[in-house]
Amino acid sequence: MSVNLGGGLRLSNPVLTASGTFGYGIEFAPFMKLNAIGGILTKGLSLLPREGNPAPRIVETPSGMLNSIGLANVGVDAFINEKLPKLKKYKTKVIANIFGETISEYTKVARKLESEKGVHALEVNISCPNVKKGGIGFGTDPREAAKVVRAVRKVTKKHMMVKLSPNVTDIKLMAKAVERAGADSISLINTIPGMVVDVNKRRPMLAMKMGGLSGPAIKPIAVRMVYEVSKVVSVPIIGIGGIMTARDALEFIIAGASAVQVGTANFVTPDASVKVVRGIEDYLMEEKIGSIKKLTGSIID
Amino acid sequence: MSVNLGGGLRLSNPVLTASGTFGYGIEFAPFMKLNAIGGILTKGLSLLPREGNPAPRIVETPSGMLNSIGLANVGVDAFINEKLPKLKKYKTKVIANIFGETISEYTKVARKLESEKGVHALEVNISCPNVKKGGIGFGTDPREAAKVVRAVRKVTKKHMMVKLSPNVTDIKLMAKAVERAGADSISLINTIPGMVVDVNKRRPMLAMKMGGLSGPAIKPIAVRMVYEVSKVVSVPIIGIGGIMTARDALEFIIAGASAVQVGTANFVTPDASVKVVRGIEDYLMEEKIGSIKKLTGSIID
Amino acid sequence: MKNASATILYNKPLTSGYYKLGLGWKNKGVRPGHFVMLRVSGGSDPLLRRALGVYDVLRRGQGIELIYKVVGKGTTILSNMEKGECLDVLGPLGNGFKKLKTPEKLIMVAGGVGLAPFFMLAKEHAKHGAKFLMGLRTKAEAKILGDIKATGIKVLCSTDDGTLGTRGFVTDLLKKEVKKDSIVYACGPMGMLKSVAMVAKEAGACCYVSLEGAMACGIGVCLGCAVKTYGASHKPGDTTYNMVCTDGPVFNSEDILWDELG
Amino acid sequence: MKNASATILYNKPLTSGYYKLGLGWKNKGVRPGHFVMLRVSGGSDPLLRRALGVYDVLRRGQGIELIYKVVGKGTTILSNMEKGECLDVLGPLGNGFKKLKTPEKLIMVAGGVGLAPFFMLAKEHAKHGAKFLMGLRTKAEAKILGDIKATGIKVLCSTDDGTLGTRGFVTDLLKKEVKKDSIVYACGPMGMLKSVAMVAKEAGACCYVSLEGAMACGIGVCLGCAVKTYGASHKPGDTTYNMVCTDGPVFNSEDILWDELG
Ligand SMILES: Cc1cc2nc3c(=O)[nH]c(=O)nc-3n(C[C@H](O)[C@H](O)[C@H](O)COP(=O)(O)OP(=O)(O)OC[C@H]3O[C@@H](n4cnc5c(N)ncnc54)[C@H](O)[C@@H]3O)c2cc1C
Ligand SMILES: Cc1cc2nc3c(=O)[nH]c(=O)nc-3n(C[C@H](O)[C@H](O)[C@H](O)COP(=O)(O)OP(=O)(O)OC[C@H]3O[C@@H](n4cnc5c(N)ncnc54)[C@H](O)[C@@H]3O)c2cc1C
Ligand SMILES: Cc1cc2nc3c(=O)[nH]c(=O)nc-3n(C[C@H](O)[C@H](O)[C@H](O)COP(=O)(O)O)c2cc1C
Ligand SMILES: Cc1cc2nc3c(=O)[nH]c(=O)nc-3n(C[C@H](O)[C@H](O)[C@H](O)COP(=O)(O)O)c2cc1C
Ligand code: FES
Ligand code: FES
Repeated sequence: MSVNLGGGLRLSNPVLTASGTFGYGIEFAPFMKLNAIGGILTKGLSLLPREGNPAPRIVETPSGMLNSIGLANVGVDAFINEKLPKLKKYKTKVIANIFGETISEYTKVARKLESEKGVHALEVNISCPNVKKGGIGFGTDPREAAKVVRAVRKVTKKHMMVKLSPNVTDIKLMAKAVERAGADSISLINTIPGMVVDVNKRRPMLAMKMGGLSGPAIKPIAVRMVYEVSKVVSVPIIGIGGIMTARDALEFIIAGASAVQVGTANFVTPDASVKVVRGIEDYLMEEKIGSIKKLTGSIID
Repeated sequence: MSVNLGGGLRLSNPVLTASGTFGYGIEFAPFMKLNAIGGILTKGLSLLPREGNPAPRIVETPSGMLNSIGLANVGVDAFINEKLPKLKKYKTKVIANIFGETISEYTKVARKLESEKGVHALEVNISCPNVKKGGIGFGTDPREAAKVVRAVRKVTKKHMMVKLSPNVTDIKLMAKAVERAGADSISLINTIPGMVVDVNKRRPMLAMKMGGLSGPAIKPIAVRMVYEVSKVVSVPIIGIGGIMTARDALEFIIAGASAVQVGTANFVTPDASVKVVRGIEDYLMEEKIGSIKKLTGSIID
Repeated sequence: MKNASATILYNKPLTSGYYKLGLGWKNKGVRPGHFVMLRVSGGSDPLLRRALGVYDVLRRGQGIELIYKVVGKGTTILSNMEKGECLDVLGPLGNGFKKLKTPEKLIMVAGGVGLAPFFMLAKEHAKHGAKFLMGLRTKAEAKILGDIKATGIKVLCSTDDGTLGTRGFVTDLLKKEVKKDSIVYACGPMGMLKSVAMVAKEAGACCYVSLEGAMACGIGVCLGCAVKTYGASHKPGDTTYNMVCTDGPVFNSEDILWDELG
Repeated sequence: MKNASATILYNKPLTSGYYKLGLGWKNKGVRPGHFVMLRVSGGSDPLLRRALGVYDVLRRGQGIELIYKVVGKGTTILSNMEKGECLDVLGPLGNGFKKLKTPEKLIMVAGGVGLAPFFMLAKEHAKHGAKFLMGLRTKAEAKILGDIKATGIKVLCSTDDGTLGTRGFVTDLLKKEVKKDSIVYACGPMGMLKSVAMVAKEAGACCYVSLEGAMACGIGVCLGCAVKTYGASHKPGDTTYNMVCTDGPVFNSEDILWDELG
């Protein structure tokens, strides 16, 4: 089940947990063996701590949820000092999800993490829709995205995963731009902007009005985007979006993903990611497929 | 409950049925009073009849479905000769959804419908994702969209509704472009491209690989887009996407829509549209709101 | 054709994942081969209705009986529903099997739950000497044949594992039974239907098949359940799409482009 | 803290949409104010778990009892579940109410289903002279008070329509009962909690409230259930967000920025 994503990142299996849905990892230790999954994506880290947005921050939608957490996080320093040490005793890979409001913030965060051995890779989030000033500009313009990626590339030798926003006319252009700019792998998708109205109060349900849609509702969109991107890039792709079960994960892998991230499912079933790992194992055995690599992109189209 | 959408189109109530989900209207007569709804959108009409795509054409997804019907339709002539006469005895408004692969096809279809009194308005579909050669180019580029709209504007005096695709980075740009080009109203959203993989066969579930996602899953995305568009255009907006109940419809109206279209729900409950009408009536009564107009865009934001 | 709420009269397991469902749902004019669409959830997961063939009409049109096999999400939910619960039923849908002029020539061929549309026909035509061929996986499943056997119709079985009747495919039985003037009615998995159509064709017999197809609406408006068929001329180039829900589910097997089917 | 499947021991209607649910779910260390999160569907509609306070611990930790009110999709599904069915239960979650040094000063204030966390406290502190104030809509709802009354604790009621106890708000009762050295524990609708906090503050009493908030995870990772609180300095500018699920649901009412709450 091991997967080599290149750029020095080898996972014991292709299942990761998505940023913002798994805390700093350690919170899930009571529910599952952290070593049973390929790796953990941290909550998005910024240079300074962020408090996040006013409440309500989440609302349920049909087969999904909206969130407008606002990238609340302890900040990169507190992560290194308080969170990371607790993860050291685990063998699972730790991938730091990073973001900034400016390119220099991105590179500063990346630099701070560069010397941390416990951090095995970076995931550059150019796509979070919740920050007014921040990410979204980078996430929807190929040239801006490339700038961020090139800048972070210069300061890190770690594996650099770049996470794309689905909120674009043509995801292929974004993928090609970040590949050229030096991404070792591409993860997609982040959440899709959405809104729910409280019909009784005639107000948006979320304090920030809009939030990002995640969960099974977005899975068909995410699978389609992974498929499209797999046709135009050669770096590995990590599929994200509505994965609840192994079969969901297999859809992404067959469509072209080398690994997957389990997100919202962690809220519904804290050990969802481990169940996905086991289900993929069973499938490979039943279908007599020797490795994940053989399954990746094996779609008959 | 009556709504004036301008350009000569007045509806007895704000509930329409979405194109492609209500056949040519008459099919629903056994299940509901066609006169109870504001109007009917026909299946998309093209210059020549179209057979549509190979099967499977549909697949269920979490709280949604994908379709790749491929704009199968009887063609505008057969519509006028065979379908339209049957609708004449109803008072409900008939809005012809039209599309073409070229601008001249759009205008030819529009011209043929111009002299038909039984057709009360046109909905110009610039957004269908299922036709390789066709719509998609118009639907994702503001300039191309404007060209189609201007061309159809020249040949029709009927109310011209323009239907937008959600598959763009910024829906506001599209909306402004078609408003400037002469749209009397703007309807949104059409389906979102998606894909489902058959994990056993390792093939796409749909013969055409991808299809358009509709149903409750897309509702938060659609409400958000209606809200965004309502802030930048002054023509009426018709909200579409995942409306199953009156409360769903009210979300769109409060967010900025003057009317709504019920789509996939017609498959699940053939008289869903009538139930939406009744539910909106009840709400207006309970909340002591005199007219739909007062509710449109009444969101406290 | 109507959509109406129906009360569950009973919902009992038969064997190997098969269930029999009785619904209080008034109807008239229901014929063999008709189907209904059930809404198994009030919410949006699953969103779409499920199609099930009508197995029998109860109490002179006061209700219907269905037989289903648990295969996925929708049928699992259905199998957990209990007497007294209600669900929406849309129907009767489809064209149904044609009335027969020579019922003594009828050979019904069913695979698994594909027996559903044949119980009413068996009741009607047992006395005329019609035959019923059934393909099962194993003997344990034979319990679903109880009603049909009770009509007195001649029943021949095949099982995959040979535990009952002939070992092998139901088409092997058909090969032996079919004659030039036979009328073959078949319902079951796509692969089986295709073989049945070939066997019938070779024998020069008439063959009608009841197809399945992914459906959203059941009433001919979504255009989702398309099946490719030959046009009137029956020439290779002259093809069109028919809708399983309204043009079918019963088709003359000669009209189907079998190679285009999933 | 664990996630485990629990068997429904009973699920019985009490009155006016209130239900009592017994679950076979082993636990230890559950305290008043703790809550659990239930998965009411195997599918994705509804997707998220529902939070319910623990009402009682059954059979020395072999099970738990909950009280809930049917208000929407999730609780409707729950109310249709039957004895013997299973569902996933995550818990025990939250901080719970503090152990009391002066239980005789305790005044519990509950609005509707907000009584859930108080039954265990009532059992413990009835003998110490603690009081229980309850706001209901109408007399019919008083059936949910049965267990608590049976503890022998002093119960005072208000109803919106005056059919039982005082007519008006439960805060009117509190105004009469509260003293400077009272310890007020409150649970109920946001508006009520806010009033309770004000009344307690005016009287100079200590007040702890159990908050509700939209939750996805229940374990402090989604950061969805944020509530704005004062920092250590308690100065206007020094504010932060706390998570209802892990920092709460019980908060010192002085720590809450009440005006920022929905
Ligand atoms: C005209 C017609 C008559 C039928 N009669 C019967 C019957 O009498 N008894 C019976 O047990 N089954 C019958 N079926 C098949 C039955 O509809 C499916 O088994 C059922 O829809 C499966 O639903 P699920 O949610 O359990 O499975 P899932 O696999 O979870 O369903 C996923 C989706 O695929 C569709 N689907 C799955 N299997 C089929 C299938 N075989 N045909 C069409 N759509 C499918 C479902 O409707 C749903 O939209 C009939 C199908 C058709 C079209
Ligand atoms: C810590 C805590 C303890 C609770 N204890 C109890 C209890 O003991 N008994 C009881 O009846 N109720 C309790 N509630 C409220 C209960 O969680 C909601 O009534 C329930 O989630 C409603 O779900 P629904 O699907 O029926 O309603 P819907 O309105 O359909 O729910 C839609 C969404 O909003 C959320 N939601 C709705 N109402 C509330 C609410 N009041 N608080 C938080 N989220 C809400 C749901 O969880 C869901 O995600 C508690 C809530 C919290 C946070
Ligand atoms: C509550 C919440 C918080 C999130 N925070 C982040 C984040 O900090 N950084 C990031 O890149 N993505 C974040 N995401 C997006 C997820 O990592 C993931 O891309 C998305 O939720 C889709 O996957 P899912 O459908 O499996 O949840 C967040 C998602 C949720 C639901
Ligand atoms: C089966 C199907 C066929 C459709 N055909 C058309 C079409 O011909 N023209 C068009 O403009 N939109 C078409 N649509 C899109 C719908 O009109 C509508 O925009 C979309 O389904 C979203 O609404 P809903 O979620 O309520 O279904 C079709 C949708 C479905 C599901
Ligand atoms: S199921 Fe909709 S056309 Fe047949
Ligand atoms: S519910 Fe997720 S942090 Fe509280």
